[in-house]
Amino acid sequence: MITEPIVRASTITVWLTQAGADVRARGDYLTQLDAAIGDGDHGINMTRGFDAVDKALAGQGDGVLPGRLLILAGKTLVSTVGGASGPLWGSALRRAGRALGDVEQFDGPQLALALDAAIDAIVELGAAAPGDKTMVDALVPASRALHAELDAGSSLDQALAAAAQAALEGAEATVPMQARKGRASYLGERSIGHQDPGATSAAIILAALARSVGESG
Amino acid sequence: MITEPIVRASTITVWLTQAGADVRARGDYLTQLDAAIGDGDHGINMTRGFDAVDKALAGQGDGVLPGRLLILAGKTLVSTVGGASGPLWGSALRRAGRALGDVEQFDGPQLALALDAAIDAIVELGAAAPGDKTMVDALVPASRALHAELDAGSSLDQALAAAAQAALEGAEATVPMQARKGRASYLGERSIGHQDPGATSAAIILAALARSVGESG
Amino acid sequence: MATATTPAMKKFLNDPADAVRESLAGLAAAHHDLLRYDADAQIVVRADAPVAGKVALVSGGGSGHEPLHGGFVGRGMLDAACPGEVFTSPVPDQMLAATKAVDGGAGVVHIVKNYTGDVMNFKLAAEDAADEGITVESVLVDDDVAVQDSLYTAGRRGVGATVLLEKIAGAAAESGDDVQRVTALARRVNARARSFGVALSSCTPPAAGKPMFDLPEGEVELGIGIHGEPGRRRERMSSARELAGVMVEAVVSDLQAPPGAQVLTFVNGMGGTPQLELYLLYGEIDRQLREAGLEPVRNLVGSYITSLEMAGASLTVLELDDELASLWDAPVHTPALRWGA
Amino acid sequence: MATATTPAMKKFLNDPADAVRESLAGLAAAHHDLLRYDADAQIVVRADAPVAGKVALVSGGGSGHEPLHGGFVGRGMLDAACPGEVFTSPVPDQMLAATKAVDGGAGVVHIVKNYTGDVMNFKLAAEDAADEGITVESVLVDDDVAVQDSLYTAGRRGVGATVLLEKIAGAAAESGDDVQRVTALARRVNARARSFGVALSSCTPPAAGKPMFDLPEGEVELGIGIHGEPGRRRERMSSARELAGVMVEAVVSDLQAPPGAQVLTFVNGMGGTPQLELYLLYGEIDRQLREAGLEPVRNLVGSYITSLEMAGASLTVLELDDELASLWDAPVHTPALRWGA
Ligand SMILES: Nc1ncnc2c1ncn2[C@@H]1O[C@H](COP(=O)(O)OP(=O)(O)O)[C@@H](O)[C@H]1O
Ligand SMILES: Nc1ncnc2c1ncn2[C@@H]1O[C@H](COP(=O)(O)OP(=O)(O)O)[C@@H](O)[C@H]1O
Ligand SMILES: [Mg+2]
Ligand SMILES: [Mg+2]
Ligand SMILES: [Mg+2]
Ligand SMILES: [Mg+2]
Repeated sequence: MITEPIVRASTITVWLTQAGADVRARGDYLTQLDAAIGDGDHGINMTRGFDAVDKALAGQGDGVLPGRLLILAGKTLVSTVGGASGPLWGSALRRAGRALGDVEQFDGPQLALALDAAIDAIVELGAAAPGDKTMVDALVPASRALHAELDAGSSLDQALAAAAQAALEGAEATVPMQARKGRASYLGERSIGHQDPGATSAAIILAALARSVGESG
Repeated sequence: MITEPIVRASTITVWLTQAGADVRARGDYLTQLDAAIGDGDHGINMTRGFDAVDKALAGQGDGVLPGRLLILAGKTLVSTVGGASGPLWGSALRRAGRALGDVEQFDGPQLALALDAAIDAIVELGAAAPGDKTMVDALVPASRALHAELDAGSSLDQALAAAAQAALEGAEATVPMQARKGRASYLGERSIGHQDPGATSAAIILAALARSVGESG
Repeated sequence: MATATTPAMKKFLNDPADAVRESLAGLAAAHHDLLRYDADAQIVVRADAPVAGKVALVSGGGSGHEPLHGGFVGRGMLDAACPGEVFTSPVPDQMLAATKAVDGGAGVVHIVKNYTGDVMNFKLAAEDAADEGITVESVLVDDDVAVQDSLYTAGRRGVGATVLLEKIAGAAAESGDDVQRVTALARRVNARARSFGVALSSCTPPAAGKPMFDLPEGEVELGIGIHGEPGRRRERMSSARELAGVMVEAVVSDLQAPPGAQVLTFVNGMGGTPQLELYLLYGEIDRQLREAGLEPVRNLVGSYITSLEMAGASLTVLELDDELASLWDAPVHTPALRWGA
Repeated sequence: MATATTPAMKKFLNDPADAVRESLAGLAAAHHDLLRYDADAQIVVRADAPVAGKVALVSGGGSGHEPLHGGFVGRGMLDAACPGEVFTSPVPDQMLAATKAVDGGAGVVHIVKNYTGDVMNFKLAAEDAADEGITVESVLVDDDVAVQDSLYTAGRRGVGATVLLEKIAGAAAESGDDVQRVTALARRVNARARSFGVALSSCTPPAAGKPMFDLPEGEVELGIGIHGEPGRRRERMSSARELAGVMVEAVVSDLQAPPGAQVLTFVNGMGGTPQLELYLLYGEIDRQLREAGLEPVRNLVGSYITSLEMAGASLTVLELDDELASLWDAPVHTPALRWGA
């Protein structure tokens, strides 16, 4: 178990920076997805938020605890994104940070618990269930895959890769769904046939997590 | 001189009906000319006016004097056209009608005087000089041609055909002019290169006059 | 839901030929406390007209510039409006009917924007009114600095100053001023106001059913009139700051107000410009006017003299004095302009 | 005049990213007697806030709907507005700052249009405010009958009723009503109001730089929201009469007011619809509402809750009682809505 990657504060910074870069790079695509069934701002919203997260993280000295970094990033998202995704992602990261408490580093099972805390926060605030065509449809399968792989003894790298893959598939699986939450729900049946933007950005963010832990491991 | 056509009330009715039909048929073209250097309503304005003239004339019994018909048509144009062309053409016909007085029929020289009276009314109201790129640039050459032909002993038919031709050439000659009156003048040099809509409709109306007198003669 | 009568363009219309009349009927239905619409005479008249002993203000012009003029009929502004077809001067019959409907014995002032058609139709109407024994004074509005006032043009167009003049002269008339004073005040507003407009798009008159002109991608029309007449020149689209600069320069250099002069700034939307942009533009203009040494002390921001759904804006600057300012501040109650009442 | 910073779309903008902030600065420059703009907190606050002992009204939502909400800050309406980016809910920090800035000790009412983002951000703000000891009541606006209110949607959207609710609750607060009464009145307005919107065109948010959606030649979008969200269905363009029929039917059948009920008719332009069309539409709607057995006794016609330059309109019908009518009539003095003051 000595080669098992451990998550540290620096991993969190790398992850959020990576996630921001990926969201930025795919911003137009996310906005396009949102234009089809929402109001066409999801890429802009998430980019604005991660720009602010970058700045907030840059202001942090060494030795800040990973949980603290997540809380800071969450607060930053709440304060800068607006829309639906701001409070949802913001609350998610804050709750994950609080779940980690004061640890300096943590392992796979702890990471899985933090992810579950994040999902809890999203569901508490947004009340979306799987199948409602939201970010939850990417995050819940990811959590399930992460737990399953870890339980089966896979490495954290492998487990996160599986989680990212599950998130991607979860996002793609939103295409045939009829939205029941968020703006897309106004469309009724016309929401069918389009991929949910929030599920898509969630998959991007989880892919960045898998890559970041792999790199810094 | 016994075969020389004489203008009667019925000629006036035929003329105005013909002029209306021709203006209506070329309404889009006139509006298009006006859109280039004015406000794109000249065909609509003139059509509205001649529609009303048709109705007004239809309400007249036999035996109304030609001068009265012209005054009626003029008043109708004033009351229905609006814009620049309404008061100009309306005043023109009213003044022509008054110039004819109570005659039951009249000849070429009297017609030429009536045309001059019409032009006087237009110039009094609008103060346009030849070369200003207005209807005056069609009407003044028409009057000049009419007088010249009649003086030279041509038949009224021939003289009116020459007048109509002069009006057409006058209208075409407005293309290189820079407008100094009406909306087109706002354009300054940008008014150059376009044919004046009011001169064009004037030429159409004079062509109808030549045809109507020819027919009923 | 599609029917044989479906209009080709996308507008809230029935038969396009009825657009002006149906719209005026709607205006009257919404504001019957303020005004009535005489469909036969095709005029909009203040509900309590004629007001005995009060100088009456009659304005008019083509439709398509709403709220001008029907939206300014009411207490403290116009007594009657004569709306023509879209972008076409009304006819003298309307003006005469309006003049007779509002004449309270103290004289009637015709407010005429300087367009050949408006001028000539109002002239014929004033002659008719004189024949019927009604004193009519005519005030010409010609504030558009985009047009050179020379022998080679029909003179400057009447644009944004019309709104300010109708408000200020309307307040004077409401306060009991006589016809000479009301006329003189109206002329003073015109003399002290200058305007300049910019179009970012064309517009589509209902009867025409297609845009008045083409404005290529990325170009703006500078010095536009309010009838969709093309402007003085076309340029590449630029920033709000730069466009504000063009407008301010054109207006200020022509107005030649003394340094420190107090002004009213009127930033007008042409119909299709969102308020977000209009206030952004106002912010730029306000700053640049101050930099030019003027002191904006009053303002009006909104779409008050429009060209249907044209995207664009105009700037009008009126040099104020105490009297003009207090007449501006006086109560007004019309569908489109209302305060103090 | 073209520069490197020339925006691609044709709008009065500098850097599109600054559009909201620059517009709010312009609003404040024009109306400094009524309101101030706190650029750090990104909020618009009534000039004399906090008003001691008065219940304070805070509203907010995405920008691009001007004059909503900044244009409704002033006496007798809102105490503060929190404008988000264009079509994006503001963030809790703004709402908290606004709440603190206007709290006069009598409680603060948050007016929240029912959009997932607005609801969640206001919820977080209310929690923060409670932590700081400020009583906050939240009122949800959800009047859009185009959305089915079922377990399978986020519920009805808040649209036109927002304007009426802010006016009426604002009048109650101004008159000294306590927070329970103001809240109850606001909820009553929402309960008695229904809306339905129609889009004839799309619109272009500055940051996106291109139209939100395509609306093919000759088609209209029925049941449109105010954020450029697509509507319930598309149909062929038809006459104003038929479109009015669709709107009236949708609203009236859902409102279920008793026969003869007195109503306020709010015909709202989405931004790019000329007043000529809006009043024409009003005339149709007024007639059809009467045919449906209702009695319009108040009205509001204009572009008050918009989607940038979208061509389109919405109808809101509010069933009145004497109290609501007299609160509607009470004086109001804001940049966009003003009477009796
Ligand atoms: N109630 C909810 N629970 C979870 N996720 C939601 C909910 N409502 C919306 N979302 C997510 O938010 C995304 C839209 O975010 P965004 O476009 O940034 O906000 P807005 O809808 O306010 O414009 C949707 O694609 C969806 O995944
Ligand atoms: N002062 C004038 N004198 C003579 N003709 C004029 C004058 N001003 C304009 N016109 C004529 O009127 C025509 C335009 O008429 P029309 O489009 O119907 O009116 P408007 O310009 O009011 O829209 C011009 O093409 C020109 O020939
Ligand atoms: Mg969105
Ligand atoms: Mg014309
Ligand atoms: Mg015209
Ligand atoms: Mg949004």
